[in-house]
Amino acid sequence: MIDIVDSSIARKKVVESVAQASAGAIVTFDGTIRNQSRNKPVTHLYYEAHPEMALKELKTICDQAMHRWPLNDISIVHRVGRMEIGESSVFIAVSSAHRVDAFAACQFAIDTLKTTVPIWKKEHYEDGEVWIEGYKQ
Amino acid sequence: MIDIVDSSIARKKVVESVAQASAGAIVTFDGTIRNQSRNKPVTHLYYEAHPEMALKELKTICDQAMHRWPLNDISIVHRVGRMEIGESSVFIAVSSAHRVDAFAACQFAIDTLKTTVPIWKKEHYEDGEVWIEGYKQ
Amino acid sequence: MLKLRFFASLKDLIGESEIEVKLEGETSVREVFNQLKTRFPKLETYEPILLVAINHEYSSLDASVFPGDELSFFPPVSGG
Amino acid sequence: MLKLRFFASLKDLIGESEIEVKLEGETSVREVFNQLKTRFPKLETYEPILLVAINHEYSSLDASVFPGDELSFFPPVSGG
Repeated sequence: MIDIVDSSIARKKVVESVAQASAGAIVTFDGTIRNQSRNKPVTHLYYEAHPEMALKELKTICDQAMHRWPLNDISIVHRVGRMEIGESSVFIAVSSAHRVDAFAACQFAIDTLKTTVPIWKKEHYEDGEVWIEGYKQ
Repeated sequence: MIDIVDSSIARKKVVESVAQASAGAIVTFDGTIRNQSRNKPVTHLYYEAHPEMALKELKTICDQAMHRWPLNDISIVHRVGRMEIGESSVFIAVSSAHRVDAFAACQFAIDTLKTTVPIWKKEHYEDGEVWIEGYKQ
Repeated sequence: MLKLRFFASLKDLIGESEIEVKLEGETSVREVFNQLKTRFPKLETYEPILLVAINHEYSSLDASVFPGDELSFFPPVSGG
Repeated sequence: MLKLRFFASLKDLIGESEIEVKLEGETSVREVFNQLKTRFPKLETYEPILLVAINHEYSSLDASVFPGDELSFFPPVSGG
């Protein structure tokens, strides 16, 4: 499952999408909205994507992960739009026969997503808002 | 949350138990019953614990993880008794401000659990059953 | 014609999420960007960090574009 | 008295999950184990891998036990 959604991520469904009888491990990463950033209180976040490209880059990450590790499956869902504190902006689930592969692939997926997938977040504070920019690789 | 249960692990509740407004990452490990082991089909599994000691050792793992990494929280629930293919025998959830800590602590927790927590599994096959034994550390 | 798309802070700077510019033959992304800079001088500060995609594939300022292409400009990503 | 508890394959071998043995003063875990071996000779094969806990704390064959203690014997763990 690879998706970009504009409402709550159905985490249970994402987990179920990678469950298989031959899998012994499911590792998930859930990126949640923090109530502060750089020591400043955050009221909420807004995420914007380049939708066609973001889907394509998510697909590339899944293909690379399936190629590099013996996985059963991997799913990534990213949410866009406004999100409140504690809500999930991204959810990744990876299943494999043995746990080391699921851990490694899940970390690879979120690390790569944060550098290659064209999605941006804007932090909102009591007194304003700022687009967050990553680092050019 | 630290628990040993004899029916399905309420995974959603375990995740919720570590959710906090200051956490930016939740990493979970879900150990699921595989339909084969050592190239032999498995029909189901049975887990037995030394209940008092297993709880104590799970607590030690959580204390060590909280001490070694800047975590928001960590929960571990292990199930005992009979389990069918695909069911979860163990579920770990770790929350932290930054994802590297949640990943590291979650891996540490399951790696340590598999060597220190007095729980044993018996694999059932079409033609018999075998207690699985780990390696003495 | 060439379709230009902008995202995040670049979209705010341009004030539009997409615009169309005239293009009758091959040109470079850099040339398109330089023309944009004459209209939006603040783009200058984006040049060192700018990311470029042609038809949804990452590319660079030195690449060529042709009529009908879709060119995306955006800052380094910050999703996840 | 001393309470002995057995788990997993060791429980199957002994045929009981716990038994009580007479103990009137200090002795070593090894001594308790050796007496068990005379009743259950197959325990011999467990000696190199055996894990021991006294009152729910990991211990060893060389440790001392006292009347009222609870001694657990089990094979290397395989949970998770």
